[in-house]
Amino acid sequence: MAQTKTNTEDYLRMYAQMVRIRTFEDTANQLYLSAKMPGLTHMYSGEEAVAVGICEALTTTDRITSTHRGHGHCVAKGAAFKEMFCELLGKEEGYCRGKGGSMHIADQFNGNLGANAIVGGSMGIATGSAFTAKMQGRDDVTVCFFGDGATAQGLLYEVMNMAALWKLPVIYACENNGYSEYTATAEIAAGSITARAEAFGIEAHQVDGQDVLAVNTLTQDLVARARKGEGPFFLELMTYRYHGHHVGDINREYYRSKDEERDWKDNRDPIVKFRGWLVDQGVASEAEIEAMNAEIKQDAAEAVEYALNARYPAESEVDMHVYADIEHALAPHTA
Amino acid sequence: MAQTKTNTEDYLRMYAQMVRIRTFEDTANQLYLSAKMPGLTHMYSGEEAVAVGICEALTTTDRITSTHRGHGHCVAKGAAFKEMFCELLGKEEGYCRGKGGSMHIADQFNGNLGANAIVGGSMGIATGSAFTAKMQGRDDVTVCFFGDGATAQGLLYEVMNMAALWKLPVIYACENNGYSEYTATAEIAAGSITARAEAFGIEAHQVDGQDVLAVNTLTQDLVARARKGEGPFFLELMTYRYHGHHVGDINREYYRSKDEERDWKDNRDPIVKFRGWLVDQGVASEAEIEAMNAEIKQDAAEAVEYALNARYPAESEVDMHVYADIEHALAPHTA
Amino acid sequence: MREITLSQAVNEALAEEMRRDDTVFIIGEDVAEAGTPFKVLSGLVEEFGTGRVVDTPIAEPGFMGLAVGAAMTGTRPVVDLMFGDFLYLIMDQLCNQAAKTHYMSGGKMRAPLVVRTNLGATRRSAAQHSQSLHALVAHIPGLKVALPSSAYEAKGLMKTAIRDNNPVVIFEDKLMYNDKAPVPEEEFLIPFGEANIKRPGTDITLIGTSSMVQVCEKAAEILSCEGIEAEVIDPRTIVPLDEATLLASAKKTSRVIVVDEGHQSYGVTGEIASRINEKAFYHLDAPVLRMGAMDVPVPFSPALEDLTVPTPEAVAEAARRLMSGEMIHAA
Amino acid sequence: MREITLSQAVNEALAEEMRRDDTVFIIGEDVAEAGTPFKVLSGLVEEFGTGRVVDTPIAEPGFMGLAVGAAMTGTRPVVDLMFGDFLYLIMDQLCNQAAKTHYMSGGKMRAPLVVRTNLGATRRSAAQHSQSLHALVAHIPGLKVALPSSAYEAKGLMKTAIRDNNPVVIFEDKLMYNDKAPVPEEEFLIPFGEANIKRPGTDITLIGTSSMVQVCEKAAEILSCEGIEAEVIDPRTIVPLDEATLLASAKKTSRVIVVDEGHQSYGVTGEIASRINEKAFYHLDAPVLRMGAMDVPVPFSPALEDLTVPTPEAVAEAARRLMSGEMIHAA
Ligand SMILES: Cc1ncc(C[n+]2csc(CCOP(=O)(O)OP(=O)(O)O)c2C)c(N)n1
Ligand SMILES: Cc1ncc(C[n+]2csc(CCOP(=O)(O)OP(=O)(O)O)c2C)c(N)n1
Ligand SMILES: [Mg+2]
Ligand SMILES: [Mg+2]
Repeated sequence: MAQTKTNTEDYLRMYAQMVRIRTFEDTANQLYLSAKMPGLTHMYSGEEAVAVGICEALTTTDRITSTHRGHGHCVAKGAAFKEMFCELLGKEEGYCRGKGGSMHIADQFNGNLGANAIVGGSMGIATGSAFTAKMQGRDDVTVCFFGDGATAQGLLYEVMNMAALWKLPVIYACENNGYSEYTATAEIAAGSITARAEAFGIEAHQVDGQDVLAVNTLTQDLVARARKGEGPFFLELMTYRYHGHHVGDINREYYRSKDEERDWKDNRDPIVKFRGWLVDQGVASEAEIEAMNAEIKQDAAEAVEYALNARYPAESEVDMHVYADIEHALAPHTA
Repeated sequence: MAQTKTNTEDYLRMYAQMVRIRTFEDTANQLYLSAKMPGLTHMYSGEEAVAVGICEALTTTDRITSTHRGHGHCVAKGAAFKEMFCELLGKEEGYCRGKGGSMHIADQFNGNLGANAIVGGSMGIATGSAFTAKMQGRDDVTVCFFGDGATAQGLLYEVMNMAALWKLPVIYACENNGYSEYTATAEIAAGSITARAEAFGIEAHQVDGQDVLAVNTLTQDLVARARKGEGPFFLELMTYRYHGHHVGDINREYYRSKDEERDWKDNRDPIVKFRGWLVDQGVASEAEIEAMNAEIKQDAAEAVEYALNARYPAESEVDMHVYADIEHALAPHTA
Repeated sequence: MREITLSQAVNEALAEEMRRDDTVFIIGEDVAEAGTPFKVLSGLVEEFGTGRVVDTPIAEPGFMGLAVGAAMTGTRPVVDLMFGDFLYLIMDQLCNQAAKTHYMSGGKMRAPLVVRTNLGATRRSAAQHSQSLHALVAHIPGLKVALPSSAYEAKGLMKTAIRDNNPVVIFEDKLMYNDKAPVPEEEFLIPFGEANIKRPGTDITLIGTSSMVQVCEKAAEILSCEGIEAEVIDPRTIVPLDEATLLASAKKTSRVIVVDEGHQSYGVTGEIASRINEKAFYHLDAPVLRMGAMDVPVPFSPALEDLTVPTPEAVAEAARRLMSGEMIHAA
Repeated sequence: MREITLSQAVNEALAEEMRRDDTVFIIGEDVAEAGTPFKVLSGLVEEFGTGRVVDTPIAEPGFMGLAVGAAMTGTRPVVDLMFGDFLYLIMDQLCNQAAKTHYMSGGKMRAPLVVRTNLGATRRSAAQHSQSLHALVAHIPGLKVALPSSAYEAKGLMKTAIRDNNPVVIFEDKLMYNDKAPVPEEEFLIPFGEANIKRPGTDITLIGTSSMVQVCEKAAEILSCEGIEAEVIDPRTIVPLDEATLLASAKKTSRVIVVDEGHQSYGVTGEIASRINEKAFYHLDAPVLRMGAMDVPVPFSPALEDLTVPTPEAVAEAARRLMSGEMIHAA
């Protein structure tokens, strides 16, 4: 495992954040399987070191954009379970008053500009967020999360070109989990993903996305440099999703083997790996870690219980928030 | 000047084709300046070696897609002056019955799938044309012409990815004339244009676009290889446009100097260069060349005269060709 | 007659046309082994191979553009656009290129291709996976637009679309993939521009498209119990539109409601209502009413989402108002 | 009052708002030194610098997306889209992202941006540079749509658009850039959703948008010589739409023609006509007539192009027919 300069508290928070993501996803999966959760959702389990390694290198005023597989980014950027579960269940107290759901969860307060159900859809938004920082002379940095599949979208090359020309403080973080839906990356991505960024003059790195310290150390460095105007940067994070593409994607053998899945889970799990390191280094004892895990589990259980009992938005909300400064879009005078 | 293996006849045809383009453009420019030509047009003068060097490496069944600056490609791929001038003037005998005009001129018979007024708009079309060839087991090749400015369109990267994955017989030909509209290429293109293609695993070459033999030799080689399934390829052709971006772009000094223009015209003109070579090599005498030039001029004058007097399409054509197999789209039964 | 699902009907249509004409191919994301997320195309790659059932990268503008070029050079692509909401991404290639190719070339080139995609809300898929955007393409000359309302239409319209020499956009209702309907074993095609009178009636005309045909039929059942006999008409294609059938019904019943799942404003209902108003005005006893989806992005919350789409009850209620002569708006 | 061109009016509006609010910036192709091909922005980069008048590569989806993100984080971008025909390229970022941000976030985020672009044919620019695509965006909830019809509106609506906290698309008529109109020296804004009665009249209502306002005014002059007093109304914004003013006029005159330069089918005229039919039905002596651009791609040939757009003569002729009670269609 790569070394970093952060201290015990940072290590423990990183660990806790990874466990919080895993726990959130396990709980959400249960909700879905027991038909308590409406719609569709995409699990982040297996990729925790990516979101946490990166977001722990950011401050609250730094911003991220997220994807359809967005719960991990949301937790890592500081969101609370309660508002998250409320959102997934379409409740009024959700981050988006239930209007967004899993695929549009956002947490403006912590700098999460939102998940996006259009693959690649937030690449422009992230670049624009970095543009604002530069225009207003602020030093905050924006991280744009997207998957390997999203590298096929032309939008990426359009905005990387502008980010490079204008030296914007944005980091493009490609979560390469080996698949886009039911198709292996090699079948949909020609050449080299990092070379594509480099061709636009953007410094690019490939990193083990299962090693939270490696991810964090590199990101800390790049964030610091981006704050000084040395951006943009590109990261390709090699990782793996444990579940299907979405919660209903159960029979996966036509596109990937059980052996492959087992190998990643048994030998490269980011939480298990980091936990081992923490104990080895004497940062925490097994008992302390178990206590953390239990506390997080408890938090999740309480939050989900709360969310299940929480109120749906009132029917009158249906035409609210269509337009800023217009309370009800369909009020007679504007209809 | 690069050497090639073609013979006298080929050399003379290449020369003639370059002169035909220059002559066509000079005539079209005059038409515009004398207010006889409706709309707007973009002159190809200065870039002749690109279109001719490439199209002379193609057969009639090979296809090209063209751009807003498309007269050169159209002539080089075999079009006749008469139908071209008729099209520019909106006349019934034009290649598109006057419905397309300068920005949409096409010549299906000779494999020109058409100019395009959307920058980058034909990149998908060219790739699809190559897809057809592969799917149908034919060995024809498609060349996609576009400018340096068009490399900013994400569509290019989307289709290059697919062309590379599927080994399609397409050659992406980037005419880098140093400007997109009124902006220098360096201001709108980060990194390296050829590296962008290479990042997708596509073999890329930069070539002097003022040297018709260099362009032709390289293209012949790539076309032969593409026919064998070794495509796709990418070419960056360094060239220059003599006129403004469009015919009305007269005052250009805020974006490029008169000195720069003079340098390209005086020292790198593709026709002058090739003419010198032809005479040096004894392929043709000055007198023979003058005779060719005069004949082409005469052709153009006759064609334009014809076109000026030709008929406009009948008013009843306005709703024809909206749909294949429906004669008049607005006939009562479909309206 | 045997009953099959809409999903099977589409699958059969594609298989039959691909057997008949080897220039037909399918292109899109996860269409081959996966057979799409909705599993509509299962089995096709086994029969036709990956050369004709082509998995693409996630690059909608790119593969749409590729399809245009392929169509212009002698093939018949069926572009699989996973969600109708992604139409926005292919608009340039579809509307600036495919739709205009034939016209701009003075009839010398053509782009015979099909975009098969979907529409429909109430699937808890939120604002970017629930839109019904058929009005956008219906506005663009050069495109044809088909809206199958059952497995039967899904098959017959798809086969016609593939044989058509123009770009056609066909929207399936994604909530209907598992709905069964009688579909003949023997080959059939449904011509474009022929509306279908789903249920004859004399008192009021309910024109419904796609998902809203069933809504209108259910409304008609409710109304029938109350002694109101509604005629339900499914235009099946909105470009071309079978005005004659719609006008004849309007003139017969004198009262019309147009129901469509696209947003109401600047959408499909306005066009159909206007044509009827224009051409059957003096036969109408009341204004043509329109019911589209609410003019709001589709909310995720089930508590809100269901409010945004016309229901049988709401249609029946509007019909009652029209019948009673009580017209809220018309002051 | 002094007269300035529409081009100058837009330039002034932008300059004033950029002075007032330093979060406003312009982004697009060749907007800085070149001041756009239409030269509308000349001089702005000299005053505000290249940090606020930002030249982009030719990447419409990219800079539109960038503008959405910039707007979400505290700035007010004015996106310069060189031709309205390029709207197809930015639809995803505009309609899936900008339009839905406020709603999907439950009101917590917003995207206050302006897309300034143009519309209008008869410039011999052929099918991909002549479209009037405002109906497409008018259909999408979350967007506002403004259609200035003179230099005065161009200035007042642009200033309102920039201050609005929502995404606004504003379409200038590209044939009107050099047309002069009286525009006050002192600051003014034109509120959205307030139609303008350009010419009062009693016999018939002509509703025109953008370029068609002048066409309606000219038609009204022709009609006036014949003793028909037409009321000409310019809605100025089609989202929001000032129904009250339109309905009041319809009820007064009992006859209405809606004229718009977008394609007629599934466009703007259908929506406006339908609303009037629905809400003023019993006051109408004849169906609301619609005149849009012909449902064909815009042809290059001058001999054909001019046939595709409504003219004052055609509007006057339609008005005469409506007045005489002779309604061709209404059988
Ligand atoms: C524009 C668009 N095209 C297609 C989809 C359907 N889709 C959702 S997720 C996905 C795969 C994304 O793959 P990747 O970017 O690698 O992310 P991952 O799911 O692996 O995290 C696809 C094709 C979509 N949501 N948006
Ligand atoms: C999508 C799109 N954006 C913008 C334009 C306006 N435009 C026409 S040509 C041009 C410059 C193109 O530059 P380049 O690709 O280098 O070609 P060149 O004109 O130099 O041959 C621009 C911006 C357009 N026609 N289409
Ligand atoms: Mg992936
Ligand atoms: Mg150029």
